[in-house]
Amino acid sequence: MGKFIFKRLGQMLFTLYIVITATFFLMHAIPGGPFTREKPLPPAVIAALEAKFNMNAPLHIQYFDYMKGVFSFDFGPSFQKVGVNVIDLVESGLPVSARMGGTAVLVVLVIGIPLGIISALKQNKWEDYVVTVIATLGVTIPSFVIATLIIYIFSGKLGILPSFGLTSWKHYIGPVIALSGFSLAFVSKLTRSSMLEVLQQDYIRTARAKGLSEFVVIGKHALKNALLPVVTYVGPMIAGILTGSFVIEKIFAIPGMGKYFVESVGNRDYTVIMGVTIFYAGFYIIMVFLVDIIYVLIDPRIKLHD
Amino acid sequence: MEKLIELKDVKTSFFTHLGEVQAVRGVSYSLNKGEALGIVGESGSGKSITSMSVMGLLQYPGTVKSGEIVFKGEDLLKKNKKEMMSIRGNEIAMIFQDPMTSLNPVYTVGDQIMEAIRKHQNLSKAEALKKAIEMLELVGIPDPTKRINAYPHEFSGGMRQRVMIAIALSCEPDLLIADEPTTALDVTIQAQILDLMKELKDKLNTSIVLITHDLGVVADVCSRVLVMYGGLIMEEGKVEDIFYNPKHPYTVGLLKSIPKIEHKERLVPIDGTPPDLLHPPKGCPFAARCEHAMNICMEERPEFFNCGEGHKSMCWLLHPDSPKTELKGGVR
Amino acid sequence: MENKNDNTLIEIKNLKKYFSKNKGFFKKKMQHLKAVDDVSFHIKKGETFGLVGESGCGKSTTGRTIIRLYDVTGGDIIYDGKNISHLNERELEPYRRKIQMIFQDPYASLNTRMTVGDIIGEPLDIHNLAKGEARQKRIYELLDTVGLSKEHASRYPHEFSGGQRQRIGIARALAVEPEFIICDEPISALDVSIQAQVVNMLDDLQKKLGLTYLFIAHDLSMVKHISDRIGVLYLGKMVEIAESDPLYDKPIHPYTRALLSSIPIPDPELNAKMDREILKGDVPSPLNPPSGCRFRTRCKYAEEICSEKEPLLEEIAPGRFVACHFSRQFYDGTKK
Amino acid sequence: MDKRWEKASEETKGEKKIRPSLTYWQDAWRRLKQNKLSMIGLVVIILLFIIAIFGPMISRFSYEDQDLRFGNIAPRFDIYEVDKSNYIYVHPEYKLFTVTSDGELLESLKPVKNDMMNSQKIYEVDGKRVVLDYKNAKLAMKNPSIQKYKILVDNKETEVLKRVFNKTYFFGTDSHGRDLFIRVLYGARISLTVAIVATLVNFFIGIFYGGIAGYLGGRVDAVMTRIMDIISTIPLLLYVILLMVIIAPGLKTIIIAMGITFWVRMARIVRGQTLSIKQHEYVMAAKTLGAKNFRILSRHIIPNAMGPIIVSLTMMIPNAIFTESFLSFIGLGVSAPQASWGTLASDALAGIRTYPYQLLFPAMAISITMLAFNFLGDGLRDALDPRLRK
Amino acid sequence: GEKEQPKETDTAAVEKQMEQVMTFNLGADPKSVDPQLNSATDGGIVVNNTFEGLMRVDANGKAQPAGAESVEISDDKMTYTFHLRKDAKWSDGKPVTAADYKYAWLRALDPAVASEYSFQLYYIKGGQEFFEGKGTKEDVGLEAVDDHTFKVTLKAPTAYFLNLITFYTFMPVREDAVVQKPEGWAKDPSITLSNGPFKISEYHMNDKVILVPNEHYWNKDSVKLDKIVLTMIVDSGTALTAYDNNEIDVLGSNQVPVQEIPKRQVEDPTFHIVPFLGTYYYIFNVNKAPTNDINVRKALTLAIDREEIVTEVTKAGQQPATGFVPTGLVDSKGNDFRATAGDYGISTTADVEKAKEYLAKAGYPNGEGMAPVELIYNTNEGHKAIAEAIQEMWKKNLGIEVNLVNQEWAVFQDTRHVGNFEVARAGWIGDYNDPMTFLDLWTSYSGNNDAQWNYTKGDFPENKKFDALIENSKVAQGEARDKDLYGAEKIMMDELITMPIYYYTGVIMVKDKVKNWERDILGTWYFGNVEIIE
Ligand SMILES: Nc1ncnc2c1ncn2[C@@H]1O[C@H](COP(=O)(O)OP(=O)(O)OP(=O)(O)O)[C@@H](O)[C@H]1O
Ligand SMILES: Nc1ncnc2c1ncn2[C@@H]1O[C@H](COP(=O)(O)OP(=O)(O)OP(=O)(O)O)[C@@H](O)[C@H]1O
Ligand SMILES: [Mg+2]
Ligand SMILES: [Mg+2]
Repeated sequence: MGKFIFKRLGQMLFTLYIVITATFFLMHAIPGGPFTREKPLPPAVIAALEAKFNMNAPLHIQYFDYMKGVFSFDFGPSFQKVGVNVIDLVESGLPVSARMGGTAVLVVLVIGIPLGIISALKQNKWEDYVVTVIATLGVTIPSFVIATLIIYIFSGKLGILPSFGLTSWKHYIGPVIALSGFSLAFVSKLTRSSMLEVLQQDYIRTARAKGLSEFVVIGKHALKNALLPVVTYVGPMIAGILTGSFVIEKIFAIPGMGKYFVESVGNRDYTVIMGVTIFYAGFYIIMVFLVDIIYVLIDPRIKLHD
Repeated sequence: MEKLIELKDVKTSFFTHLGEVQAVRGVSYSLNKGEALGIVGESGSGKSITSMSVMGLLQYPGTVKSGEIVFKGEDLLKKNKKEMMSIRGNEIAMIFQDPMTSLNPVYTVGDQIMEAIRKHQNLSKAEALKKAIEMLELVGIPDPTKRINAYPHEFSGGMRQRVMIAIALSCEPDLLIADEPTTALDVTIQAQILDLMKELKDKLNTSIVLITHDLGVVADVCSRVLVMYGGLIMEEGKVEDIFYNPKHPYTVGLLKSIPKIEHKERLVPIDGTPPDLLHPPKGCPFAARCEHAMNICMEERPEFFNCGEGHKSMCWLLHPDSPKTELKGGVR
Repeated sequence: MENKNDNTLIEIKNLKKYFSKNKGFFKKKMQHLKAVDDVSFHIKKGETFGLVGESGCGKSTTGRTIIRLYDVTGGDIIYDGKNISHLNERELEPYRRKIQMIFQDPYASLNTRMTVGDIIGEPLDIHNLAKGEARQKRIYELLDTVGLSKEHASRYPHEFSGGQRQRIGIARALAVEPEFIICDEPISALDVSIQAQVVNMLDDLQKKLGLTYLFIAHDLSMVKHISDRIGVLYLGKMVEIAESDPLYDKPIHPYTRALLSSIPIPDPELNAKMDREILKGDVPSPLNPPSGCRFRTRCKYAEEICSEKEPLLEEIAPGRFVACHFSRQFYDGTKK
Repeated sequence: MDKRWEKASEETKGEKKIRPSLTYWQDAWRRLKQNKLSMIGLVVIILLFIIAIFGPMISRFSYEDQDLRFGNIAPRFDIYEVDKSNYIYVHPEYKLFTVTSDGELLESLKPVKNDMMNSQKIYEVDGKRVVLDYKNAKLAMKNPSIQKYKILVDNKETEVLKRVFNKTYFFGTDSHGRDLFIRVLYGARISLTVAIVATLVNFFIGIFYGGIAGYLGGRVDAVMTRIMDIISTIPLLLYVILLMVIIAPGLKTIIIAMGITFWVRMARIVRGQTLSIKQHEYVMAAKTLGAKNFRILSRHIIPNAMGPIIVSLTMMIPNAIFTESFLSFIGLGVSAPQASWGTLASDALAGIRTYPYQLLFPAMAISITMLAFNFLGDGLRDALDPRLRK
Repeated sequence: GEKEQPKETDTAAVEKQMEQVMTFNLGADPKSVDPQLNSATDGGIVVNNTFEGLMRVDANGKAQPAGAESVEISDDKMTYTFHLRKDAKWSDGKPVTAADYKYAWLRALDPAVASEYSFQLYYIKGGQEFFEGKGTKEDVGLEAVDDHTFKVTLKAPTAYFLNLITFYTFMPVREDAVVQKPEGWAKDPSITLSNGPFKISEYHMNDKVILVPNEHYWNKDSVKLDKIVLTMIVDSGTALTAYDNNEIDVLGSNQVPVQEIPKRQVEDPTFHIVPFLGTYYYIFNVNKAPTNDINVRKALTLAIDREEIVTEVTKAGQQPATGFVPTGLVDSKGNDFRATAGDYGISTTADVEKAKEYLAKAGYPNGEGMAPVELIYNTNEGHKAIAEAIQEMWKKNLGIEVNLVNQEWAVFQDTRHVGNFEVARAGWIGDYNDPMTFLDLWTSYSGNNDAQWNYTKGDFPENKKFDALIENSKVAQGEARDKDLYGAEKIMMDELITMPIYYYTGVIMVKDKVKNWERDILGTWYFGNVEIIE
């Protein structure tokens, strides 16, 4: 295992390196640059800006300089937000996104998995159909619509929820619902399907024969076996949700870091594109790694290395 | 002697799309406390399904169509899920036939044994662990302190089977249903296990239903034997009756098929194939393979004929009207 | 070592299969479970080699290693003159048809999402043996051979009893008409009459097609019945190899003796009178086997030398190999 | 002697005929047919396809026909009676339309006078003076019990006559006065195409990529999963923009964009399942039979991973539909005025307060499709599992 | 401020009522609130209230002395001498000096600082040279004569110079604050120093900015507010809900969903449509078929119904545009520029007959033989709506097929800039109150001349004339200058390099309790006089 982890760490760093490099050149390959403005800047201004941000060097030099920075955890200043470093953006946005996202992840797991279990146990009964309908709504109504509707109905019409920001527990309700809808649906359906599979197995019969309560049979014997696809899905999902969602943060006016993923590309804010990509990729890769580790913990038969 | 369990004309079917598979077509037997009953019979004759019906663990689309299963004076079929839960494991334990798939692959064997122990014996974790190790040792697993942390797939077939046995025994049930518990065991370990079961029977007055194909095992452990065929009981009697004085052509055929260790001649199987329980024959299920079959055997299911104390057989040959036929058979 | 002659089909030389167990999650310390430890034997064409031994002693592992489901830790598997112990999946292809296995655990080895017809038909498809009508016919034929009815072809494994499942496994192995079948307790779940049927069938096939079997079983009377030669395995080591009659008549290795004396006899009275030699003592673990002779911890004849030196498999009489320091004495009858 | 006691002849022992045996797939189809809900789902899906293909042909409007003055008209509205032959409808934007008494729209009226001072718009309908008096609108803002406006016909206040369905535009119109009904029908073409493409991409790339990675394991797995990591962490927007620059926008481009990324989640799930399933004995058994990797994957592993696969397939459909609208929005997809359900829904969002029906119809179309797919998916999962319970 | 009135005896409730707090939605988080580095309206609103330049635009759009008490203009209109207000102080109490102005203006011209609006200071002698590295700092025509006298020498007489310097780029900053954190000082409440009516007390990125009165502001007595909360809600639906929920008092600009506008206009008394100096138009690529044909351009221009677009599509009370320079600007005589310049024969509704005529003249009678026209716009709901409407109008009125292509913003900019299009959407918001801010887009050397109307690169003699007029207008005065500007617009409108569609408006919502707010037509707000009256 130790050797495996060591090897994986190496792979992860290499993956990250590829992602950084690919993103760097892709980003420069697309039209527009950080100084593209609705009112184009005079060439002299652009030249001055390029000089200021060290963008007048040949691309490969910029690339090496950037890589040097990355190694010393210096991701440079934002082109767009004057005087703000990429690190600052992450530092200020991440905790907010993570708090909101963490709650959403919890909701996904704490509600999604039991819903899936219930609908598996009550297969083709009304409970199952209710869950299917909920899940269908969860995936068919995209988060931006849910978010807008929540604000319109609960803040606007009923006035029971605040409409923007993230300062009290009430503020969390809307964003968390909107953020968790899709994943919750996905998780509950995944749980249902693999639960159905597992419930047929002989070892469930054995567990019942031992006289274990239904709760233990389901919660211990069936669930662990059924969890594999859920874990697969949830790992990357966590990376996605915790780093914030552009749409949700925009609609609920939450100062998280999700917005940078879209905004930075729109603004061609090179350093921020790179920064958030590295951050997200790192997080994602770690989650994927954890998923593999959890595979082994869940199912001892799985071997990831020869 | 106290009756522990009595099955009265239990019929179990699987309602598949092809039709009704009548796996058990009317089985009755009773068992006293501290008694060991052997069930032998044709593969696919409904031995396991009968036991599963007792446990209330039939899988969809199987249901007990009719009959009664009276356990300690109460009909198990009338009990709800919760009541059955408290009986299973606690009062009736079962060793399943398929040890690989019957163990949860994602928990260690120790965990699965301890779970049963803790459920039924109210022990602390440490005590349960000790007990579990003891149990493993008892069933002859080498190095139990280490192997307790192994997962089922790391065990050999026989070892898994012994884990299943350990789980069932650790419940200290009143009734133990053992479905081919020693098929994957070598004779030395088998002997050890059989001793263990006998001990249980003698010391704790546990009743045992032992399903097996190994007639030697039956001879060793049981006092009474049922012979099943085609979802029905063909013959029932004390071991001696069945082994020495079989009254049913199927039993005779069965005993004939046993290989003799002394000499190596061609084995004598029963010709033909067993009936398809999807369309079970009207008459005697064995008739199609029976060398003595008569027309009535095809038409009408025979009744039980008594042929000695506690020895009965379901064969028209025993009918007073039937032509006298000498059944040559028995292990001697 | 064992001598062999030219019609040897398969030769196992010093076969080793260790399972490495991780201790702890991160620690690198590996522990080896020596499931099969230096086992050698050969099987001649058209012969049945019985393999018996205590549960967990490595019989299935030997079988599975021979068919290359496991990577070989050490030693050679020479099949028809070719060492197949390190071939890769592609190179193994031709052998996949020649060597077949009947799995010990019938249910687990059947894909629950295939009908029995498809399960049995799969090898036919893989090796392009039959198509369409012919395939169907062959499937029915195979079902019939193992005592199942045609109706069963469209059912699924979970709808069968234990014995029926085992028969499905047998039918599947037979489908490709292999040369060599590793039978891992192929008949344990069958009732005696069907056992007899199956064994007769195996016999017939052998006679007709010259099949070779490695027959692993616990039912010693059945093993004796079917096998030409028998190997006795104990804790990953071969302790005795002999032709079947001599072995049963005069077992030499103390373990073999214990084994044979434990056979339950299907006769209640005889059985009650039987004087069984139940092995005493701790069952040793393959994780750290005892030094010297592995059986010594449970052997009533054990002496000092047994713990010091590992006995080698020696030919004490033609075709008779025993791994015991006192084998000759036992053979001579100087030691009882 | 009684014949009954005579020995039976061999014929009477004879066997019965056998039914032809079903293969797994035939059997699955049989089981699926038994599941009512999934058959309903299937029928709905087929209907949707038929509607998508033929629906737009029979409508009197085309998806692009616009009449700006007829924008934002609801599918159901109140009408007022001017006289026995003239009826009017008051648009929420304080505009008047003449309608027939059963809800057919006739004309958009131009006020003869727009008297801002008195908060009145004065119209002439068939010689009658119709006044839209919205003095109270500002009060109604604070106090919803007050009526926002009054209709005066020849200075007499008139009450709402009745509520009718829009006979001209069944689903109402969008902001450009286009028939929403036909746009939803037309949108089905694009959205369903995308849904099918997504499913196929997931099915063929996702399942096999994941299956191969998981099954072969070791180094192959490491490389293949790292590629997935890379694909899913490089910002989507970047390569979408690059795509936009190098190829012309359109449905084809969307398909390419989805082909690049859309299968990764499926591949991961299949890989995870494969890692577990490949350890099962029946896979080993297949190996000893000489089954090649492809066969083991397609016959043994994938059927046993079908549960999560079907869930992912169905759940990814709406995702695909909205991805299409997002890609169209940023310029990669079909161009306006062509519409898909996704773009219809996102376009409607801005007007959600006043014209919720504009969101309702496309959203319902997606939801119905999804429910149908979901029920079909659940049924399929059950049908593919021979151990099905009830 | 009112805070100073001590009435300790009263309860907190009363105090709360007295508290003058205004919540204003800014929209996105400003890129910068540093006068020289800012280049956007949202940042401008913050700067405009935290800093004060020499002049400030009053409610009528006229530049009035603010930081300066008076200004002397030399006869050649080349030298401006500003006399600074003696009581003007920074938020730390130190006086605002001419040196601070000089430092700030030079900072804007310093290439190392790379201010995006540096070109606004090219009017100053030596400014452009310094910025482009051809001159030195010392040669720039700025002089701090003494602490309170600031002398500026221009390159050429610039009629709108006083208007120009109301712009935030010209506001003073303090060197000792800037050097501590050259880029981020302005957003850091512990460092920032300002001289306007308010100062930043808290700055939460992407969340909110809190302004409190600058107690050293010279005119602090007129400042009534105790606190301004500037929120950063981007989504218009959310902003509107928050406004309806009384979580926000002012929606700064265009934060009401379009579909809501007609209703609000009638029903909501706090809804306002205000002027906004900008034009929405389509650019024709004059260098590419078919729009290189003036007749095609004319046909397209005449075939659209601008009235219908503003009433049925944009809905926010915009005015149909018939010229390029929007309404709201005056010439030297105070005449409305737009009204005076006329409509160049473009009617606000479609003139289908004439349009068809022109199209026929171009060789495409009834649109026959004309390949589909490609119309590009950048990704945005509003642009899409307009494009769809125009697409239909061209189709219906002229029989021309139009392909709509939307592009991601930066890609779009690029495409338009290199001229890889036929018709492209565009909009221009004025930077200062003079027609020049619109007209100088179309010179041959302008970076904005996306129509590719360039005599140096093609056969566009009119463009050369246009250049000359613009150049001349930079030195001319009074009526002569007016003539140049009118002439310039006429050339470009006759050439129809663009197709004006409408003039922008601002949609704002201000709660009744907020009194005395000021907003200029450039979209900048001033809160110095705002008072909350419940
Ligand atoms: N789920 C099912 N659906 C349909 N038929 C079934 C099902 N389970 C079992 N059967 C049928 O029921 C009959 C009885 O099966 P059972 O398992 O009781 O046999 P058994 O006597 O235990 O045989 P064995 O000795 O081989 O284990 C068999 O013919 C089998 O085919
Ligand atoms: N995958 C595995 N991982 C670790 N240990 C294993 C594994 N498979 C088998 N073993 C161990 O190897 C030893 C030999 O197992 P094997 O299955 O060969 O025994 P066997 O002789 O077939 O026994 P049985 O008769 O009970 O089937 C056992 O101790 C078992 O626990
Ligand atoms: Mg059974
Ligand atoms: Mg084994």
